[in-house]
Amino acid sequence: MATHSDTHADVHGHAHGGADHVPHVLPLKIYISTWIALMVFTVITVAVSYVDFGDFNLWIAMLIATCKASLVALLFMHLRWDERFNSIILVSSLIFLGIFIGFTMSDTDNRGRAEPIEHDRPLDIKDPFGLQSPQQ
Amino acid sequence: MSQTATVDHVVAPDSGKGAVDYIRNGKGIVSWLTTIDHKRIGLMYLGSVVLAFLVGGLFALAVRLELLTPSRTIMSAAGYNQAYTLHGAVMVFLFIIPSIPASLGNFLIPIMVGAKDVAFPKLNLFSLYIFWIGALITLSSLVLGGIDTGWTFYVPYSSRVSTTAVVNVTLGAFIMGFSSILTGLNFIVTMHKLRAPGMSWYRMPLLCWALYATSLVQIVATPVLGITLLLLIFERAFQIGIFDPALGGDPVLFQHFFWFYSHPAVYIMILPGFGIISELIAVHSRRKVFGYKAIAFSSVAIALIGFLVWGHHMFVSGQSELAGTIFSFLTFIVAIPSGIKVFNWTSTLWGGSIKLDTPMLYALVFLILFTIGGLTGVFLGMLGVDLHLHDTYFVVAHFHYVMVGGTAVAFFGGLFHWWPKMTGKMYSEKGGAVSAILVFIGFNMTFFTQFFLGSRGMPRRYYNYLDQFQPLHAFSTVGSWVLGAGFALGIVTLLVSLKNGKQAPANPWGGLSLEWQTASPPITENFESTPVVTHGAYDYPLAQGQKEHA
Amino acid sequence: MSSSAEAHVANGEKSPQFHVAHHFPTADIQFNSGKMGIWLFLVTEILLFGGMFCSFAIFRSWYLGGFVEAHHHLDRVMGGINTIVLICSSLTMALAVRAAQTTNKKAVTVLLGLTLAFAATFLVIKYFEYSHKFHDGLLPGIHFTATGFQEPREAGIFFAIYFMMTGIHGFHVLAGMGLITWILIRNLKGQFSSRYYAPVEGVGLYWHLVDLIWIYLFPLLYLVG
Amino acid sequence: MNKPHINIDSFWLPRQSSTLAEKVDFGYYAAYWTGIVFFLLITGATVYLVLKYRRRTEKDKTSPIAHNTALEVTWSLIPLVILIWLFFVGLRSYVYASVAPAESYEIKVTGEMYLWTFIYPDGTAVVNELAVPKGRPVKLIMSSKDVLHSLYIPEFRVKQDVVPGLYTTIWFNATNAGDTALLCTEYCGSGHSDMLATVKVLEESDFEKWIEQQSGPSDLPPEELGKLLYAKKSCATCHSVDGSPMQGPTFKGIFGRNEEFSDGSRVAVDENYIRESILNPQAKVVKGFPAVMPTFRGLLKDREIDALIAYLKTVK
Repeated sequence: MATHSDTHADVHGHAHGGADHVPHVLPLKIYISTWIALMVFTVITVAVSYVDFGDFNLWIAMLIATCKASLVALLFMHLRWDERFNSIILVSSLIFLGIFIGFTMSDTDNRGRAEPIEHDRPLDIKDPFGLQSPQQ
Repeated sequence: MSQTATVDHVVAPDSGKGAVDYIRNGKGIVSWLTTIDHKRIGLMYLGSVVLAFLVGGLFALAVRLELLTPSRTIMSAAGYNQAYTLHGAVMVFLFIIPSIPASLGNFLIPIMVGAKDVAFPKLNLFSLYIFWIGALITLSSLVLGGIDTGWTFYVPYSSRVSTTAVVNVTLGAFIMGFSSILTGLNFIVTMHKLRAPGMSWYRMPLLCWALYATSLVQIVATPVLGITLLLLIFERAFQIGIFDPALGGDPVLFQHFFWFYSHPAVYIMILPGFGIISELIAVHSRRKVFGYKAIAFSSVAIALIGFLVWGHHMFVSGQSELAGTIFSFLTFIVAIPSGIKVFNWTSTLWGGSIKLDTPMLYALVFLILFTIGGLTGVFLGMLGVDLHLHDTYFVVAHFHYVMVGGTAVAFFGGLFHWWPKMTGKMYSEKGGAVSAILVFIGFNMTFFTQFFLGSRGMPRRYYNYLDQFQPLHAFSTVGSWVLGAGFALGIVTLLVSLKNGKQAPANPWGGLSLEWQTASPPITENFESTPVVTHGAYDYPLAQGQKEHA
Repeated sequence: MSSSAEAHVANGEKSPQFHVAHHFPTADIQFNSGKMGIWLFLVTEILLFGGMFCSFAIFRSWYLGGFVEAHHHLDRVMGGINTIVLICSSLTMALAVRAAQTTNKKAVTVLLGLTLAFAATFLVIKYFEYSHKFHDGLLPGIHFTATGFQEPREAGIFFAIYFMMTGIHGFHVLAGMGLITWILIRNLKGQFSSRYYAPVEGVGLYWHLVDLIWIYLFPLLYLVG
Repeated sequence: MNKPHINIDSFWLPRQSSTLAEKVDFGYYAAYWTGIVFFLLITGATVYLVLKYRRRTEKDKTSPIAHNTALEVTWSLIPLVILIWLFFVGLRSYVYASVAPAESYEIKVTGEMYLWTFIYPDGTAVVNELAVPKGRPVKLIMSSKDVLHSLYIPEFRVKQDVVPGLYTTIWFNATNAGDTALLCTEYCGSGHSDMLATVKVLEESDFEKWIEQQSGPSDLPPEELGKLLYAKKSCATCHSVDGSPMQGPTFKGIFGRNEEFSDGSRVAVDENYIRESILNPQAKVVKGFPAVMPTFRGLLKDREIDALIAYLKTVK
């Protein structure tokens, strides 16, 4: 962080008049091949969904989706050539998302470890212990 | 860091002679409502949050008055539930969260880093308008049936049972969330991109670090509040079932969603307070901050670890034992960086030249109250002990020690510290000092009592309480009047200064950071020309030797 | 030290369409600031949707049977077509940014127009899917009236999440269309060039994110359930 | 309504009336003394330094010492060790509180706005009164019928939310005979703070007797039994007999009264209406009152309903 910011401060300090923004233009080829790759992945993910891998279905689909997402982010969104900080921003948002889902599931998937009944869910919240149903 | 070694002093541009200050630059209400000057926007935020503080404070006094006797004192149970809910919602969403970042932060950050404005000035004004709109929608509930869910909006009470204007308040909070996000975004980009030449990260005042960390939290956590409130609104309007147990949903899941935001939000509230205290202690002791990097990084660490501990609000919610254990452990870890800060502040006093100006008095009040708030948090982080203390007055006392004794006191301390800069007026030191002392006494009377109540088993949000608790409740209520008087006196002191105050010098406290190197009040673009920074914000002994800044 | 002020004045006079705002020292810093701002905004979008991904993960783990049963009632052909439509719109958007970078005003107009058309196609298809679901009573929570389900309560939750996720996503598509229209108009006024195209780039980033989210929504909801 | 009482016998905490209490209190005092030491250290140092280093002249030289790694590491590590120790102290009592002994006596509990129902293994249902045997582990299996509640017995140091759509449990082993308070600690509406119950810790033999008596002594005349049930089944939480309106309409002069309902219809209160209101309270809600009364289907025997009707006829 220190190195990065210091160079930045320097650049900032010695900026010369007119320091213009020069765009970083990518060759057309990159866009087209990215697009083709995305289409191919879409076909693959649909095709794969007809095969049953059991518990792995979800993970395979997510893996393909992540490949597609990386292509979009790196190439269409230019992250590959951008300031590194922008990539850090994106990656950290995914980390926080992972924390959110992971920690929440550490609760929801582990209820009832100490007292098994805490894992169950009453069907009718108005009558959780089935007292009133026989009379109705 | 090589730069910290090359010490010089700030190339101070002359204090804005010739240019007109930001307050007089543009007349009439329209010039204020259309301004993109961060200082004017900060000032408008300041007015708004102080107003919200008064509204929330009146609700607090009403709640305390009701609790003078075990059953009805001045209002019905329904009225009481609305009063404390509105107290909470107004204080949290309209006061504490925007208080320091949006008012003082907006005013100070660009000046402190030597910029002319925040990175996105129009966005800044836009977020003020969003805040006003959200606040109005929230407050519209006052005439449209109130709200009685508690500020936590727990389902299924909020989604199914309550007949009050839940949607207004949640929609208002949802909208204000955007304001909070945009402010945070603006600050981060400002600090990354608009620091003046020579202003390296480690030369920034610690308030900037604190607000940087705060902004991170605002950006990451607030959207989750957004989706939570949106789902709640849909749940209430259409019964979609995600949180509704009758339809197979899970009310505990709502709590995860809510606290994923609202626990980090606690750090949105307290981190800026930390930043202010770092400034006040350093400047009023004219002492190089002890452990600059430790304080700076602990802010960031708190912000990050703060995302890992939300489940400690849910130890008895029906959450799994495993989750409870993980969350409890991480809660203890997050205590460390807060502790580091307190030790560093205390050490900064060592070898300083301490003057007990009003801001410094507030800083000392903060130090004591926050220490109590932090240490009592340890009780609540302990799994077994929380079984007894959860949802009792112990919790109420603990978070008031942090939120009021911490944030609100820091806010007032900061207000007194930068008031001369913001308005160009000096206030009565006597008024300020008396208000700090009254706040200290009143606060402890009100809230220390509540540790007794909570330990002894008094649950929170109780209208009718067990008769045995009355003496303590009555004492607490009396304390609330002293506390109210303290804050009121503080506000009056400041307002009176607008009329009678002496003209403030550019640098009344002998501060070294950039805001003290420009005029009081500053000109519209803050500095006559872009400042070049050659030393850190607190390099006191060396600057003292050169003596230009007094 | 005063160079920034000169830059400001100089640039301000050079071209009325190319403005470095008063508080930015250079055009480059202004551009990168804007971009960083957009990326930070995208973080908030990711976490906004994150809440719904989280509830999807949890309810799927509880109600796997009901979720698998319910997801068979989504039309994966329509979903697949929509995926392709959005990928194409992402391409045209990316190319529009490139055209702006090379000061090709006409190409920008055409490509933005195409992007708009794809976006509209997406929403039309979505409309047909929605009306089908409404007709069959495949609706959230209490409104779930479809028959023949083994786990109607769980399917109700599935459709609650389905409608919330795709609904909010659809709203983002709609907002994106508004933004694209806005830059399209500015482009027609000739406001963009290789020196100043930040708004096109910003809207482009937003649009790619909308595509990114759909890239996850499609397999989660339509394919694995 | 008589409010229950919490016995306080130390300066800070209620009396220890369960085997869990002393474990929780150990943690409490561990945090307490740690807190006291650190508080004195910090405020002591602050006050001392403020007095010692107060400003004497405007030209005071101040210390340039900016950090001290050894010191900073020390004041990070020592608290860390103490905090981790405290974590384990808290964890120990939590684990003890989380798993009930296998031989526990099980009582089912439902919470609803605004009353507690305790259902004993033999089917006896008691409202707002929890009798438990002393010296025997008791496990409560809890669920809510409407919104979140939380069951809290301060003297036992137990607390657990009672959640609709979930089962939660707590257990305790009571050590002191006598009465103590059970409170709702999760906000549940305007009657939240009235959602109280009395815990009666009874010697084993008294407990057996208490269970037998729950249906009321069979030799009581119906009016007397009804009066008893009015108090025991917690009708009194919401319905007064002195004419003052509470959550529900008063019982004073109820029999034969012409009530207007929220849909505008009217009826004169008779046996059928009272029976319906007990079993299906939402069918006809008296105008001006919230539709919050829970059903007592399954919780009152026919004889008990007859007794209540007989009693209500006498309330004039």
